[in-house]
Amino acid sequence: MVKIVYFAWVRERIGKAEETVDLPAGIATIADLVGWLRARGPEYANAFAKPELVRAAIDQTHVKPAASIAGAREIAFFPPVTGG
Amino acid sequence: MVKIVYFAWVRERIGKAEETVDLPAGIATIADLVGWLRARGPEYANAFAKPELVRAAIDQTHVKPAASIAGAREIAFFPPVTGG
Amino acid sequence: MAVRVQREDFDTGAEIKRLTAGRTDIGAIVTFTGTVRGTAGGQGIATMTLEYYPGMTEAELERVEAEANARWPLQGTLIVHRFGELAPGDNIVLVVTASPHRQAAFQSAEFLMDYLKTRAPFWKKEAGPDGKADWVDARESDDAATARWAGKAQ
Amino acid sequence: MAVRVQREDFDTGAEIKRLTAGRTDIGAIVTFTGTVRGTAGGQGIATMTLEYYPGMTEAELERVEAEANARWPLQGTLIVHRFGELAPGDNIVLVVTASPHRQAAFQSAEFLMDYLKTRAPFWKKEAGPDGKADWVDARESDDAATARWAGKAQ
Repeated sequence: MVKIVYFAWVRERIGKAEETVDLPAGIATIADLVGWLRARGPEYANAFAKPELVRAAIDQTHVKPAASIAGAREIAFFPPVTGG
Repeated sequence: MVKIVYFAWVRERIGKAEETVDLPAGIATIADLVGWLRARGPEYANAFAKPELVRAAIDQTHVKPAASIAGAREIAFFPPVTGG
Repeated sequence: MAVRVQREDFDTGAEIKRLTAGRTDIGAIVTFTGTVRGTAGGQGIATMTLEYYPGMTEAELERVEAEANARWPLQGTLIVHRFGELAPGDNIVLVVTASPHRQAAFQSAEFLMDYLKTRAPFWKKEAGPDGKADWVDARESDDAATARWAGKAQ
Repeated sequence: MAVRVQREDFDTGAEIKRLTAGRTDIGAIVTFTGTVRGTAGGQGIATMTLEYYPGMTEAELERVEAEANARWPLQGTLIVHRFGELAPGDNIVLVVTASPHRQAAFQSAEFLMDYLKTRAPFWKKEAGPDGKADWVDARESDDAATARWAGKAQ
């Protein structure tokens, strides 16, 4: 079980701010997770249509797509930040 | 007749903030004026002991020692500024 | 050192007073106040809405605040950033730095603002007078402003 | 644009509000507040007394303020400088700059402060706890800070 949180237009496209999911075996990295999410429905496919535009954080630290999600408690997806 | 004003330690050494003086013929520049003032008394000699430490302005504009004082209404002498 | 992410407005004058009250060792206080402009790219703005990542955003701001304190001799720093729906003229962000030296106060405030404008986890949505709202894209010129601090000696 | 040389204290927050009230075109406001430090060169300071040249000082400040407005796209500038006897912790000088762009607001405020600290017609006398008072000498490092603006392109 891992908590996933979404922000800005990623949140709007998916239609939820957070969810807790049970990941199947074999989902080892952020990129794997993105692929798995995209297959969950059109709203996810839409949010991750251009995965290079979506940034990720594990337990509130920025990570690359190749980062391992082993042991993650909270995974976040969001657009590039636009500051204040 | 020309008004002369003094600031900071120049003022303190001379013992007055301003005075109006009648200049003799032949006092044409700031340097001439400094020489004339130095001869007026020990307080002036003390204030202008190191003339290179005293700055001048004519009608509120910075000038060099060689500047002509012809037509000046107000001549100022003061130390290098020390800002705020 | 203090970081606050809040919905409420802030008062720059009050924050300066709080940071400097009773102190006689500070010589220079710099503040930067960022406000919502009424136009962006030639288009009118009715509202700007800021979203953030509670927890991560504060942690990132504290990290960059600590970095500023490590780079410059600072006696006090404050970052306040608002979230939620804002209107033109509203305050968005406040940075305050205090130092014995004016250059350190200026440079650290500029460093913090370059970070806040480019790397801080905030997302901006702008709505026009017609109510049409769009998320703002990240800007490259701002990234260049932040990049110049990389490896810069004090 | 406004310049004031005054004995009274100033209120940075109130000055920001006055400069920005009712405006929605400003994006960035930078303030610099200079305060009296309780020590100088390792010596304690009891009071600092500032003298200026009424008329000339204001004219010089207005000239440099106009120069800042010519160099940077500014929507508002304010210089307030106190004179008379001040104590540690007291405000000395305030500069406020407002611009659509944060770099312009920062750079112009730093430009104005470099000028104020080195070229503005003010003279400073510091008295120690023993009452012994001395006029402060001009500082070379500050002149270098001002010199870097000479001929600098926007």
